[in-house]
Amino acid sequence: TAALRQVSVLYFARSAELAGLRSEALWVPRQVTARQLWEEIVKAHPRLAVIRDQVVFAVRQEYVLLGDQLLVLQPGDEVAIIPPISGG
Amino acid sequence: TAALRQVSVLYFARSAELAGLRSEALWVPRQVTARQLWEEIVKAHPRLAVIRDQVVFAVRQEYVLLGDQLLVLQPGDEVAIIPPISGG
Amino acid sequence: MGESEEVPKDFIKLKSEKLSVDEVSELVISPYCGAVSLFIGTTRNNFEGKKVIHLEYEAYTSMAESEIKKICRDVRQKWPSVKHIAVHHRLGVVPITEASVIIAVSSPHRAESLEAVMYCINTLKASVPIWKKEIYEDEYSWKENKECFWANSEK
Amino acid sequence: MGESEEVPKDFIKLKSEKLSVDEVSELVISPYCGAVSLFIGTTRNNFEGKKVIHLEYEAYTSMAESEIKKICRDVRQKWPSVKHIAVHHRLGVVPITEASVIIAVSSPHRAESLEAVMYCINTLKASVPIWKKEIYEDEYSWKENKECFWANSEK
Repeated sequence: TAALRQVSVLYFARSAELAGLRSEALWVPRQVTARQLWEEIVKAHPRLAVIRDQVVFAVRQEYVLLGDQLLVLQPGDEVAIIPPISGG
Repeated sequence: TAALRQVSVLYFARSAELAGLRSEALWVPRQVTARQLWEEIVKAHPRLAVIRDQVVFAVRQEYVLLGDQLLVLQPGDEVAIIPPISGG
Repeated sequence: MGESEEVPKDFIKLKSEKLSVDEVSELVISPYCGAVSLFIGTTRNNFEGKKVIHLEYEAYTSMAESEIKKICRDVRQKWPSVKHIAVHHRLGVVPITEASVIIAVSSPHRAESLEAVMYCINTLKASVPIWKKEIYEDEYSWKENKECFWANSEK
Repeated sequence: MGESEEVPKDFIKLKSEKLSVDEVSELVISPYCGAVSLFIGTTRNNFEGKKVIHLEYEAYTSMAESEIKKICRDVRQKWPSVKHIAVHHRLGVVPITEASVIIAVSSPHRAESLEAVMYCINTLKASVPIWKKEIYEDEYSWKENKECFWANSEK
């Protein structure tokens, strides 16, 4: 019965194509590892599973790998799905 | 009684200021070392003596140090006095 | 007339309009500097034999701007004499031969601005959340910078 | 659609009119290239605490052009993928903050054009017969590039 927080999930590039949207509000546990958060998001958008090994998060605009570190999320935090970048 | 050739001597930057002109025709030996040629030119323009250690020649637009190598000059050849460069 | 009279500035812009080399270079020119170095990334017409029609860029704009600001901060630590830095990146459709990114750096002497520009473009490719889609005649592909460490290792 | 379809070109110009960054970059942009690197040398307003009013450049024009051509040849040997090279140098009076030289190089990938531009400006300073007079409020001085090996060693 973990406390839930509503966060803003942003999708870009291939992840936006696979999820079929660019942003949404999701209820997620306040304390969650990056890997668990990814699994939550894949539950909502199963097609994202194919890029699992090729994405990182940006949480409050800082990069976070999909590992076991604990994310402490505040209401309204931005969590972005970041496929491999190709700017320049 | 070396054969003489008329060459075109060009002066640039500080050497033009010291010589008081930008170009002239000079009669010089057909075979002459670079150092001897410099002495000939200084005879014509004594104020050039002060930059002796800070110039090179360009003979037919190729750099030549003021050393003992022999220059073989053809009529009309360009000999330029090249003070330290500062382009860019 | 110390160098401090002109405060170093960062000019960062992501925009959908055509980029201007003149505009970006004017931003960084300074009477205290003898050198401006620039890098322009342009759109190539081919990729592995496939004809490229155009590129499309998208960005996580707010984070991209903050990552570019970090790059500027790093540049000023590494090359303290650098004066102004400008980074303009285009978004949306970019036709062939037009610029997708222009980076300009001014410094009193040239080595610093040249090295800083090289650092800026290398680091931008590794860390700024911007994505490029290459549009071919009957397909497209999301590109991945080789500098991006979480890209698929096979690429 | 091989890279050979566009012949590599050198654009060399010495002129008394104001230089244009847009013009020089347009000369080298190529649909076969993803990178253009540029260096702009600008006029500083001070030298060792003395206020600089403006600069005056003169050149041994024909030889300067042939020395710049040699630099272009060297660049193509060192970085065979380089496409176009442009070197514009201004002569006569150059006001503060205006460009005295602009060098631009295009290449398919960026490392080559960045390295080539650095090589071009370093070598130009060492080998191209062009002279700069710095005009102060009540005196002037002929400058000497530190890259010029026959300059006075005390400088």
